[in-house]
Amino acid sequence: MNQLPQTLLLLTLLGYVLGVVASLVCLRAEKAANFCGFGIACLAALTGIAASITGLLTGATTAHESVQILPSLIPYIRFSIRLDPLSLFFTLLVSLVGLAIAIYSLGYNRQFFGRKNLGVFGAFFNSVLMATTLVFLADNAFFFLIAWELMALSTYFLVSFEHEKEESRNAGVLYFVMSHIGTGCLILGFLLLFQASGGYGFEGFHAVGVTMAAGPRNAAFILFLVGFGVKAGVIPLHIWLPVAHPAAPSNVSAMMSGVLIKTGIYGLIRVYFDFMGAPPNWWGVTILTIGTISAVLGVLYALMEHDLKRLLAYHSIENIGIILMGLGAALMFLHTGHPLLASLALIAGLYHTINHAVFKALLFLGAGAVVHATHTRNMEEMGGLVKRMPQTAFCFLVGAVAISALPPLNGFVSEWLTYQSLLQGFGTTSSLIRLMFPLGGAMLALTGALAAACFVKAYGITFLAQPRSEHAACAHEAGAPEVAGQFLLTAVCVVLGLFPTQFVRLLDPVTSQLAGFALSTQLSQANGLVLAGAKATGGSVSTLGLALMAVCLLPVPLGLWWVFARETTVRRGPTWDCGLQGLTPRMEYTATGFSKPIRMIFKALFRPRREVQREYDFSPYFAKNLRFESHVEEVFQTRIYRPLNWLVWRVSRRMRALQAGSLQAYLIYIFVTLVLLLMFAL
Amino acid sequence: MNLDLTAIVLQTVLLLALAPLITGIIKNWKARLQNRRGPPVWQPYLDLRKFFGKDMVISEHASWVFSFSPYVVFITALLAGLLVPMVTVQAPLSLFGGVLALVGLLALGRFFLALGGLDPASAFGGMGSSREMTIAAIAEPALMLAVFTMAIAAGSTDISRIVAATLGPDWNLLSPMHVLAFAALFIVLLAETGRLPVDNPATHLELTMIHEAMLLEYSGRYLALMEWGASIKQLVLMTLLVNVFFPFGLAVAAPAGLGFSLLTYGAKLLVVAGFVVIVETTNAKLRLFRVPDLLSAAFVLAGLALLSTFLFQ
Amino acid sequence: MHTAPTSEIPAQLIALFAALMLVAQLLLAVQRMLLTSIRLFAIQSLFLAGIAAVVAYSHNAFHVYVVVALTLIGKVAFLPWLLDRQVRRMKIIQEIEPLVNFPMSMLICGGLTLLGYLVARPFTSLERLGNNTLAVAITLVLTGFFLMINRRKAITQVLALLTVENGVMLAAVALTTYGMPLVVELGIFFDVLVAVMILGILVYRIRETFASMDISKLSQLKG
Amino acid sequence: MSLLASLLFVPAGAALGCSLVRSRRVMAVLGMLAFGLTLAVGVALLLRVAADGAVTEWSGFLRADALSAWMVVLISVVSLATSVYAGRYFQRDLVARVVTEWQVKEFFILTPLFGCGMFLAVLANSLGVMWAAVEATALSSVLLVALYNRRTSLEGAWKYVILGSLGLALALLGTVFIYAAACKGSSRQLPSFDWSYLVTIAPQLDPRLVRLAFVFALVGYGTKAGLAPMHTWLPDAHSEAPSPTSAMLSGVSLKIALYALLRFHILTAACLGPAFSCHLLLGFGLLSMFLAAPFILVQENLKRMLAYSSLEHVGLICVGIGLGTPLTIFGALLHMGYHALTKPVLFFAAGNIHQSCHTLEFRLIGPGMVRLLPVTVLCLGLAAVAATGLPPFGLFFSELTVISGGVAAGQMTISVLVLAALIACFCGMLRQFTRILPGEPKARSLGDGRRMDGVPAMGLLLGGLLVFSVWLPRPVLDIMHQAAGIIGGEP
Repeated sequence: MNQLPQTLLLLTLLGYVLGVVASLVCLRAEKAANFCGFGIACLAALTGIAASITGLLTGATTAHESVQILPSLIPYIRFSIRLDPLSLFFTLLVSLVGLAIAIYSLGYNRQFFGRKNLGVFGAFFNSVLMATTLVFLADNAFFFLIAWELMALSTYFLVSFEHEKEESRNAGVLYFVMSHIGTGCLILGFLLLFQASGGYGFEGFHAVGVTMAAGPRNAAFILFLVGFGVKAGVIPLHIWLPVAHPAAPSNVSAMMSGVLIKTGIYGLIRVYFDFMGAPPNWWGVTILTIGTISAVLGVLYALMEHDLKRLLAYHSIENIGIILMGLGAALMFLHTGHPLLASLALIAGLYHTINHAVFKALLFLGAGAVVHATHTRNMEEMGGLVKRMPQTAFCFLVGAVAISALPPLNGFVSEWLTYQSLLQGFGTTSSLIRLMFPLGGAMLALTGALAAACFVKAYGITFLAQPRSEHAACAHEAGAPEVAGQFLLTAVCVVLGLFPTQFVRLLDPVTSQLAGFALSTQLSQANGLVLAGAKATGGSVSTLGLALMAVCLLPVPLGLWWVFARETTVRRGPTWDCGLQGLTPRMEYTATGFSKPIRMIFKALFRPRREVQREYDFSPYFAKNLRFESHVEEVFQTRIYRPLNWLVWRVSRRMRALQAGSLQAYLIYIFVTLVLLLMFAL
Repeated sequence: MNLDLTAIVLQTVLLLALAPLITGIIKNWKARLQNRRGPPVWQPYLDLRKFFGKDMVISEHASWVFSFSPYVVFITALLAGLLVPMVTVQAPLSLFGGVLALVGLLALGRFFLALGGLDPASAFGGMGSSREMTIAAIAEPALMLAVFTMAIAAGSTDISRIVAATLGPDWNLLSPMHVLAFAALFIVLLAETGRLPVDNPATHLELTMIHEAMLLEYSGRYLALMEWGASIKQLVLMTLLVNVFFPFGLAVAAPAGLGFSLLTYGAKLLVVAGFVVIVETTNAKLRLFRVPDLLSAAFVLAGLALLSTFLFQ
Repeated sequence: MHTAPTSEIPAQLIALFAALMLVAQLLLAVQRMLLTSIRLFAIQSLFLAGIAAVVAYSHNAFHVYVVVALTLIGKVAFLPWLLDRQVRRMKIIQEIEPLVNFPMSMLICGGLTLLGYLVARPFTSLERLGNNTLAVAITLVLTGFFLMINRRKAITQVLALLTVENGVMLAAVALTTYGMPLVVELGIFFDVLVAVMILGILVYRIRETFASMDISKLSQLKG
Repeated sequence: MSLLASLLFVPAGAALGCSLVRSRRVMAVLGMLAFGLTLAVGVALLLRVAADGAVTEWSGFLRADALSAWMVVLISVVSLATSVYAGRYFQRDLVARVVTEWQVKEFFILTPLFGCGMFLAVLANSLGVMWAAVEATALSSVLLVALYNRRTSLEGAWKYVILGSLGLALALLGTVFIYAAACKGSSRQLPSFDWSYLVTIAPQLDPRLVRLAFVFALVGYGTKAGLAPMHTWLPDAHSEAPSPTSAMLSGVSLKIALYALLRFHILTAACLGPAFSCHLLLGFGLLSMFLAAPFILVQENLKRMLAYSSLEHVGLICVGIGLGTPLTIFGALLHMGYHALTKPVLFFAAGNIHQSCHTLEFRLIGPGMVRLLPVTVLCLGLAAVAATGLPPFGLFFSELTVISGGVAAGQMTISVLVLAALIACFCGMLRQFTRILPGEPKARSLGDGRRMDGVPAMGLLLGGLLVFSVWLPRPVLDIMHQAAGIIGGEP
């Protein structure tokens, strides 16, 4: 039918390939490499946006067409892409975020001049974009896995791009190992589907789950949950995430946190809603539970961080949890046969997916600028940056408000939709299960409030008050491209926040493909000004209206000012210092101190270890100097992964004894094998 | 549903006018219960007037965030107020958002309040913000759960609809759901409005104060806006409490019975204020790390309320 | 039509020689002196040649005579001479110190013989020449294997390897109509020859570099 | 001159020539020419076999069916790359005074003989001759392993030769049993020992004898092919041999032994039905894969680690054949090819590192190789990515083909095990390579980092790998399908 999206998409992929080639061609000339590699990436991403939007608007049919892009080589492989709404939606996501990041990188990479090889960087950046796009578009499990592994591989190289640092190397290894284990699960899952459908084509997989026996079906469910869960960073499979995201260069972190972990979400949606058929109840329950746990624990661990990028990484875990809550609810509705509510929940999940992509990328870009300016990731050594890097500070503030799910920005909208679907889910079943919905909602509220607390801390300690270190004191605003990239995402945040009804229209084909309902008309009231729940009476919200109303109310305080306080003056003075000789940065409230109440309240979870060393001459009340350390250990790290790792090493070292170097021993192995075979095999 | 401009204006005025009075009344009654004469009930108006007249001293470390916060706090409180039905069942802005939007708006205000506390680089501000955000965080689930209980019963998150549902024929005051949810919300109210036993609005002792600590660096009209915003928020929460659980007397149609509804509304507010006063005078302030116990009690109450909707039907 | 000539003289001769080969093998297993064991190997090969000769005679097949000749030249004369020379030239201490003491190794050899017979039992029907030759062959292979494990010195391992070879050749003669095609026989023969030479070279180099032939010293490559 | 014979005579002639001339450059060129020629012949042979079935010469003494043709091509490619690499390699060694002129000459004489032996092994029709040829390869490679004449290299060589020739003795016994089984049916005159004949009469053979024969052949050739637990010589020999030899050992020599085993497997399957031999192959293959993983993880020596990875790949090939469906066998053959293209590159790069750092111990090599030897590390990295089974390289396809073939055959558990082993090996390799390749090097420079050591050879192989990963010519596919048919027991 419509060739336009197709051709545009092929152009996009071609563009990424071109980017790889170009950056490799100008390997020696780093400026040229930077310009070519990321410039081309920008263009390709733009094409991708155009392609996906046109596709979603015009080709709003669930019938996908599949396009062969390479001749097939080996049985079962077909290098074909599909253009169905879900793929197009996620392509939109990757292109949008990719565009902003590419623009940002044009400036950000200047710090690498003379130090690193930007040609390689650009090549891998483009290949990640290409591989991710292919993951979203692949129409064949084999092809999907190829793209998936390519993505993991390029990401590995990007994570350990600054490989002089031990940290980056280890982070890369951890990431790749976890990702590969996940891939193993995916392969097995696809093999199960392959067993049922007899092929690797996605069109063959469609609703194949209903034909499968319960055992393999549930096995496939769990395998996919683990496989995609690792990539998405679901607790308890998340350990690579807070290690790998900070270690990478910030534009890469933005890429990973914004886009790459969404491939996991894409996979889950694709498999559970497209392939698996009507789900049993416990699937949805599992997903909802896991989502809730991830959300709450993610934000709690984030609160404990004073490494800015690690904090953001933990927030990614939290947001993935929120997305999963939407998906889980949708699955439960599909089970109880409420496709309409299922579509609502799905919309909530997808909406939050793109929201998180946008504001998390924005935050990481801001963090990148800050880290570059202050030469540290430790918030305790930042501060006062709002004066020194105002634009970055503004964008970061917008991102913070958005991620804390505060009106009128996009985070609030998607969480509002999630609340709506949860609340209306209460009526769908009469079993005790339905208590999960409001409880999940309560946990979501807790998450939101904690996130707000966390970002008050992050923003306040990083950008406000006095600079806490020399570097912070003499920090400078990032260059034009960086700021441009951030402002682009900021604008998207605002638009997604203020015009939800218009955006929901893009989701219509997706929901009608996966859950059988197109809701945008139901969801938009008062000709698009107001976003309503699935039921007309279910409640409604209008971020735009609230924003306008706030503007209308602005005259009240201003008027009061004009009436009463016209002739008052404003004086700049020192902060009240209890009569000391001025406040020094050391007297400011620290990030650790800020999160202490939470740490104390959730002591059982964090198990904080604190070491205090005092030195005093005469009285314990006048310490000469005092050293305070406080560590929080992740329970999964200490309880699961470390022992496992230890076990593997132990066993391997033991096994080396087999190859102890004695020829006699080797002869005995062969001898015993022979004798055993003679005795039993005959 | 079109927007009724007069209603918006009237309710705004009502909010602005009534909020300081409630604060004053509570102060006055507390004093009387403690055998002091106490300030007159209109004292807050005088304070506000005076604050507005004063020159401002702004910390040299503070940035634009510091000056921006008071407006946000004030306006979000007002907006939130426009989402709750005060004297009519139909809240003027109910189309623009239900109880979720209300909670969100209050959270937005709190967010900037806390930032404003951190901005001047004083340790008190940071401490205040930290505690404020912590308490809010643990109060949130209880609040939401209680609200959900009502919302589920009404099948809507729109407060006007909830009120209408409770106002409906099958309304009985003493259904366990109502009682439990009310108790939960009341505790949350104490926490959110910085009342004893969570926070002591009257103290300026560094180590105990929460809300005041954040305002320490504010002066002049900013302080006025902050105080006013705080009292509006308190009024809004009280209104939510009384009108959701005891909606009788609310005017269904705009002009008719406004007077009566106004009277009943005032009476209900006074009762709640009395409750608050009694609680404040009979309780000592809790240690910060005991507050979670209180709020988790609220959470449990709300959970029970939810369970009761599930059991008794 | 051809049937297993169990009652004929050649068959009995073959059985006898095979038994003697086995005896030689067992003697090798308990032999302390290096030079003696080399001679024992020569004797064993001699019996092998004898068997081949009997086969050749009873079937008057020409190419088996070639095999006989090769065995005589190679395994009876040349290889023992070679090893002998090497041993003398390198002045190896005569004492062989096995890993397992002699009673024990006797016991194990007995067990292996039993296993050999068990394995060979089903095939007695299709042996053309004499009973249990196959059993002896398999036993030779297994015990030779055990000898390799049991010896420490490089030379003795070579020797054990050669006895294994003998076992294989015995099987070849015993089981097949009369030996394998000539080209194969030649190939095998020259391979064995070259193998022993190369082993000799290696033994020499090892001797040079390690100043010893105790291969338990060859244990640096681990893991 | 006829195809098959030329395959034997060309390398032999090269060996002769090398023994006559004294200039090193001439010897290197001779080697390259010889194997270049054999590669051409091999391709011609492949085309012909793909077109019209098996080719026989010398009244059926030499016979090449699809399987042989495939092996011939692999041998030629690896040997060609080796001889391309060897010239400069030994030049550097001579400069470093690690080897003497005579040892280099020894290498250049023995390597063509090695190749010649392998050609004979795959071309010989008679099982006995095949055995003799395999033994010949073993013997010719022993001296190559011992070339450096260090204590350790002597040790490695000794273990190699003892275990190898012992194994081959057992294999010979197996061969004898097969022949005996053949004799039983026929009358007094000597029956033919040709595989092509045996496979026709296989159904009439005495099953018990064939069973016994396969057991001995499995243990015997399995030792040479490095199947666990008979693999113990493998890391020693591979790590101690000069890198070109390691490349040939790991790249093809293992597969030659495997090929010999396959011939027995086909006969056994034809006689007893596939179950018996397939199950044994499966068992040994899985054991090898699982044994390789921990050793890779805790390995301290680069080339030993590579050897263990070869163990893993051989295991995978065995599993693929043991699963016994056309698809899995096809995957296994494909895997043979890709592995033959990949592993030599790894060994060449390891050789460069060895010559630059004078050690193979990871902790002594230390991090930052990418700074010191960028070109080498680039090739090493690409080959490592391929060897760990990641796209876009072919081993990913072949591994996945084997696994999914297993599932299609209803062997879910096998596939799961294979996958687990592959993942484990991947993790080990990743960790080990991350130890040396990236990072900031210790304060030492290895002279000119931009040196192009061995790039022609590695480029040749990597180029081939990349090309054939995305595009397999029709004849090659045909050959592999035919070979799969042969192994699968189709007439």
